[in-house]
Amino acid sequence: MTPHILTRSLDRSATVFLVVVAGLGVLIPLSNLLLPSGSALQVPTYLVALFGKYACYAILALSIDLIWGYCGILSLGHGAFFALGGYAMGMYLMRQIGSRGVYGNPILPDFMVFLNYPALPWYWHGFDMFWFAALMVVLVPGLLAFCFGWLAFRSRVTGVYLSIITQAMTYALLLAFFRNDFGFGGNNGLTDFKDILGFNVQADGTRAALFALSCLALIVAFLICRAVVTSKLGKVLIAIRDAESRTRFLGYRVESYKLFVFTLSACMAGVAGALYVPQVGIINPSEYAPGNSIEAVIWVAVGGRGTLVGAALGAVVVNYAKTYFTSGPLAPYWLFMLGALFILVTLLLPKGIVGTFNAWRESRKATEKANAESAALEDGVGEPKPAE
Amino acid sequence: MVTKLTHDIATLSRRRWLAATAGLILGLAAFSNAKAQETIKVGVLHSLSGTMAISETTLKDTILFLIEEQNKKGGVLGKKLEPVVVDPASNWPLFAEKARELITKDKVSVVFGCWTSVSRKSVLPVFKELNSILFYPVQYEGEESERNVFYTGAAPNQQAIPAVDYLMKDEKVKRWVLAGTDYVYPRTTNKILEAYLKSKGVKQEDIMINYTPFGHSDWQTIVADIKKFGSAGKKTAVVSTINGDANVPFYKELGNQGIKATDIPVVAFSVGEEELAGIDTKPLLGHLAAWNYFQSIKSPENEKFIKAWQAYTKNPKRVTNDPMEAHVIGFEMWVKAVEKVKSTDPDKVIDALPGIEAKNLTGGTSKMLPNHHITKPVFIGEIKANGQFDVVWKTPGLVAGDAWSKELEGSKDLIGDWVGKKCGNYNTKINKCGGQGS
Amino acid sequence: MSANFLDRLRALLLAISLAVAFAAPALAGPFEDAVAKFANDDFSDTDEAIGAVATSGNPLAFPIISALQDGRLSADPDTKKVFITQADGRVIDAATGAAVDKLPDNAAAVRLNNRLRRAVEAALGGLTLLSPDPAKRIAAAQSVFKSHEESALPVIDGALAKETNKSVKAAFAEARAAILLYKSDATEVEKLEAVAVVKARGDQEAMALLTGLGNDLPPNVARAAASAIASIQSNLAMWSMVQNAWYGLSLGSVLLLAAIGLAITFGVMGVINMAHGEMVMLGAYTTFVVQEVIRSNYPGLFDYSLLIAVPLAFLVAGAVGVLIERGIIRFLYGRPLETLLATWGLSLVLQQAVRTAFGPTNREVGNPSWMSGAFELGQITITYNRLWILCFTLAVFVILLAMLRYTALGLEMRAVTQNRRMAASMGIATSRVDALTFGLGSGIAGIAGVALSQIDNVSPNLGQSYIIDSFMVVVFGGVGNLWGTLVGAFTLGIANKFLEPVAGAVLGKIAILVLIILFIQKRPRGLFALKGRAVEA
Amino acid sequence: MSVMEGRTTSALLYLDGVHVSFDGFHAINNLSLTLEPGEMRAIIGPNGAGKTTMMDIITGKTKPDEGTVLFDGMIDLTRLDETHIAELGIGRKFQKPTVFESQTIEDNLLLALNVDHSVKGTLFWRGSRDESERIDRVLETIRLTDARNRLAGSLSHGQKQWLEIGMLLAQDPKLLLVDEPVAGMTDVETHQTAELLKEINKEKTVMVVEHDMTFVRELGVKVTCLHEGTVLAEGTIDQVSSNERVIEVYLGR
Repeated sequence: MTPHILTRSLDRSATVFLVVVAGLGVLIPLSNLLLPSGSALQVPTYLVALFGKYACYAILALSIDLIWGYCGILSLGHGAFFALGGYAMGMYLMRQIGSRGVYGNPILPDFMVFLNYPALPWYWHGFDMFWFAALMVVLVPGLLAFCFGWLAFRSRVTGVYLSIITQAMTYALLLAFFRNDFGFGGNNGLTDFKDILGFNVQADGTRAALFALSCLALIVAFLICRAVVTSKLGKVLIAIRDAESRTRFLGYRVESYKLFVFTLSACMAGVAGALYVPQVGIINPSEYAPGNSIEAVIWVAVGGRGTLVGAALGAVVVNYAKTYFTSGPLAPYWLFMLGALFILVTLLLPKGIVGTFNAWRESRKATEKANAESAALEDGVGEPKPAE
Repeated sequence: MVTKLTHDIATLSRRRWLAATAGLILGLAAFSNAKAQETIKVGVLHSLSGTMAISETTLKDTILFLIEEQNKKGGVLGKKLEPVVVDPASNWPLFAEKARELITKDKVSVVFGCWTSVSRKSVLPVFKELNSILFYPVQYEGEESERNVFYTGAAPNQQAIPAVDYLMKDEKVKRWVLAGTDYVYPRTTNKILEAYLKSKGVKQEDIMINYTPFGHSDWQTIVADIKKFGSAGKKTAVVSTINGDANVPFYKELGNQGIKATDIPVVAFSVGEEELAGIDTKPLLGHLAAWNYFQSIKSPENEKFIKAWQAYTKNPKRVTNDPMEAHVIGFEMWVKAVEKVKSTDPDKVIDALPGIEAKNLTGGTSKMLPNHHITKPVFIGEIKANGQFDVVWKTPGLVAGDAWSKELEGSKDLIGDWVGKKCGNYNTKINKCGGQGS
Repeated sequence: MSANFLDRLRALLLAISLAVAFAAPALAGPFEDAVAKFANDDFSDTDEAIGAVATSGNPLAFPIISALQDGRLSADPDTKKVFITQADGRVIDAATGAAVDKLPDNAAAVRLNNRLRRAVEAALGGLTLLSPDPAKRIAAAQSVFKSHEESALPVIDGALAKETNKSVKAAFAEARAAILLYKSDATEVEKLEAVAVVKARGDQEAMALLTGLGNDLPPNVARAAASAIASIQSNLAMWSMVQNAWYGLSLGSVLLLAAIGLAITFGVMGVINMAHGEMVMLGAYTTFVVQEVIRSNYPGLFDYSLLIAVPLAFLVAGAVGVLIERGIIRFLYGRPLETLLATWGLSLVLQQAVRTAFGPTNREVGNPSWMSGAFELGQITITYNRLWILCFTLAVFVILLAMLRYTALGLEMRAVTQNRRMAASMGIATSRVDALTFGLGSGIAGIAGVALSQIDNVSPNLGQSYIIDSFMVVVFGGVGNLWGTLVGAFTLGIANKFLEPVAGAVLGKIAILVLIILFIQKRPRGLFALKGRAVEA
Repeated sequence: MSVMEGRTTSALLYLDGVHVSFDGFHAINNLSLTLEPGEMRAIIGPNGAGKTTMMDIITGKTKPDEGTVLFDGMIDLTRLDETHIAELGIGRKFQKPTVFESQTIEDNLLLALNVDHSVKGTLFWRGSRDESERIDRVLETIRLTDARNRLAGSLSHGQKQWLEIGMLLAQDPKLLLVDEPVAGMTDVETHQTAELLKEINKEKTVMVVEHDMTFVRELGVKVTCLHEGTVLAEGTIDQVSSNERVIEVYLGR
């Protein structure tokens, strides 16, 4: 990627976002590891794991925002790519257990032993090597997205139809992964991980490192998204979002653009899933549940569709609310709150938190400018209006 | 006049509202003050929303009820017990997150929770890492014995195998349909049963295995297949490990297609009083369930418990079931262990628990074993028209729970022993810990 | 079949034939001893008692055993006395038949288990071969057919000679053939005739009977039996196709019912209502409430509970639908994806609300008697509840179609679908039409809930399990076309049911989903898509 | 690309015997029409005459049931999709002005420029002097230079029409299809638009669909009147407007 793409992509809010994420990515692990436990400033390990989870969700939200916010593709099956990435990582982690499983079988994971697998299924080979697993984390979701997108975009399945068939896709995967014959551990999924790259996944140091890595991945994902949306390709994406058929008549091959950005987004979701799994310690088919994917879209809507910072922020805010409200006396009511949040945000805050804030700021700027202009000169082009 | 009245009402309601708010704030303050007092915290990790709420909500209420009863008796070690309830919302990673929160943030001494195997698997690394205690109250597939987990539900040998024995001996069943939901518990149980049946001389062609997805609702084809399989001239029975929600449409279809218990009896391992409360049981008369507890069992302990429970829930029709009893036993064992070592320190309690005995509700005394499973009686009940079970058979004594199934190739040499051998997967053949070895 | 049971049956039939032949008077002593065994509350003793009573030839045998089956036989464990509560409420002593004032306080109903229930049925079957009720005679003949017990032959022969009822006669003939087939000293001609009779019966049980024959048959008979098996097999294979088709229709009707409301809200208004499933759930809970009220206040009306629930469910779900449209959806027209998200939030709220109000567990909704049970059509079993649901679905479909075609609201709805702006300028109050259309779609979902309560769980999760399937049906059939939804639902239902025996339930469902995804690529707007410029706008 | 064997016609656009029906409704019925290079043609006709559908056919949005549609004498347009046809050099302005409302006017034009339209090309695109000069020229032509940084959504209806024409210019096609360019414009704007189109016609072939008779008269070009998907009359505006059948269609019934 050429430098001008990077420089172009950094405006003020992007820079602030990057600095904050980088700061947290450094400070939280340091505070967790260096400060004595119990001190007021020390971040307890369970919070590190929690924040790491949020960071992964934020990457997922970015990937959804990239296609929905900028290209108008509402995927209600992005959880599938997230989960596929997670499974690829989970398979690596399972292979790392080696003979420390409860049955002590050096090759077969525990669930295969008690379901009497005679040998490792062919698709489990190679996952004992990290580089291979890491490649699969990106490749498998990317390939699925490419095939799915190639079929769907070429035949111009758009709007709600696309949303519904993405639901069908993730639902079909959900059913498939639930099957124990499929060789991915069925409903229990993959769990009881021990090591990642030789480090104990439960050690504080590993957790801190994974958190820092998640922040780094978030930064990289953010930069990639910014680079894409601020390039001319980003303008084409927005053009497709706003007037797909116009874009076609201008001579753009809309399906190629959609396919590119959809695949890119799926790869990002896969990476998010891969980082998520060692931090939460389990990957199981419920990650494919259609509801999960819809929920991820809500994060983006809450934060602000079409603003990358908003998407990441939305993921963190909604998930923090979920963490907060599922404990304590409000626990029985949290679904009411979650549901109400979805309704209120779509009704009252259609641009999300960041989008609304931006609009407010711009309208203020525009008013100031208009005042200044009308004082100076009436140029007849027409009165400046606030954006939309 | 009217305006004055509305004004009054408005002021009144505003005042009320203010008072209520103030009360709430005070209440919260009192609540947090109470926290400052020395209590022993007990974590409750059961889903209150989502798909598993249907089963788990009752267990949350059970623990709250047990804590209240215990506190009436003066608590434990002179301290009151304080429940900390969280909602993992039927979401497995959230189970792990909430478990972590309960142990590190709320500093609970023990957690009662989980229903599905996957939720247990999800929290297991957390309990190991943070060294805390989980009481798991549901019948499960076995093949596990962990230091930090105490399994108060049935292992396969405490439910599945006695049930099959009963059908073989008493009903002379020769042909078997093993129908289950496609997840680990039915898979493992059916694997164990298949091996067991074959060891009893049942041929492969007399065993039909069928798996369906969660929440399967269209049972026409499968019930017809069962009917067909059952009309081959040999006495046939269905062993059902069908999970929760799928049972209602399954039994409805059975009833409507006219399969009576006298023709093809169905013995279920996941259908209890709670599930039957949602079904019209008249067509199901005589179908069976195997559990370690039935509400209809007559014993002074049980009658007392049911009475107190119905009073606590203010619902004279509220039913009780097997996982509830498991919590009752587990809770009492934990209390006794804590009182024995006069501490809630997890290591001490874990070491003290094996050997602890507690009265179960069916008139016997269950004992915690070194493999962290307990001894339980096994009952076979027939469904009655009133949604209860009529016990038609029971084991002569208590059955000790096997962590590792003797019927499976991978685990037949393993035992769990946290007292002598200090591990959960001791291999009796090579005399060391670590599974099958290599 | 247990040997012990067969022994008993043999003894029983012998006793009956003796009774028929000599009309022997009842003996007192052993009968009373046998009756007293009922009081021991021990399954083996009860078993013996049943055998002894049934073979006693005592006139009280039939009342005792039928009372046992109905739970009207009670025993006093202390005095070992056994009592029959008669249908009119009077109590008699089972051993003597003498009237008793009332049951002793500690008398408890004699318990049964499945084994005993079978023994009771067999005993009653033997006692009813000569029953005046033809239905009971047929049932008795059926149990002889299954047991093919030689000792029953004289009774059957006698009964067959006297029998005038055609279907009972056929049943006796089949029972006789079954006995002859297994009778070692039957002639070859008899056996060949028997094979022909059993072959004509042609069902699963006939096949079980033939496959169960041993190897020591005369070669001619063995050949005939083999060919009979083959013919029954191919016959059954044909029927199993019919059965699959029926199951497919039945599943299709459920899908159609769940999707048809969606076809209106989604097809006519373009609103993606993710809370559609919850409307179905509300309908099911309405049924539950109606049944509860009827149970506690007007138990006689129970069989009509569904008829009462249908309009109520329509009103409840429809009213909620109108509220949703007025409160949320009307602010989101033209933003289908946002509507999707908001209604999904709404579905969470509704689910949790129902969970809070009714509890998280399943609630019991009973089947009225006219929806219970099944009947045989050829070699397939058709259950009444599925049949009624299919009829009901088609009725709803026809009514809806007629409504759209012939009523003013229908006309306005179609106008709004085809050209909203034009309709508005023609003076149609589009917002009123929107609210009513949405209410109609939701109301129909509510009606679907009434029907689904008969075959599925009534729980807060009820709706969720249908939402994806419903969307698949609508999208597959083509948006905005009710016929498309009809064809889509039945196609998916039948395809699913033909895949299920081959691939299993899970893989079958996955295959269907994948096929739909591929199908949408081929025809992005479904089977019956509207063509033309208007839909592009 | 589907290229015929040799050139069969000198016409830039050649339609012959084209049929399209939607659910039994014959939108285009045996339509035949040719457009010579450099020509400007006005298409008139009542509502539902098939004008927009004809444009849909030429630009590949709708596939005809039968008939020949040739571009440049040898390219069969019925086999190509919109993107391909646009790349061949056929530009289209929609009936309802369609611009990218949430992007600036400058970006709208930038997107329309006929430069590398591949994914890779746009991802690594860097502006060039040539491109910005071309945008400046177009802005000049459509008189929106001062508004270049405003969002297209904030333009008035007439301005959007112009922007869309500007986008056509930036696209630099051989054939422009212009659907109702003066709908909703003031008289002055209509006049200016006519002038603009005449200017454009100096270099390019243009097909204009319009209802506004004054505007068509002002263009002063050959007119084709469509009715029920087929050509009713063709000739100068005076010839066509005096044609009895045309009068009948417009005024009668």
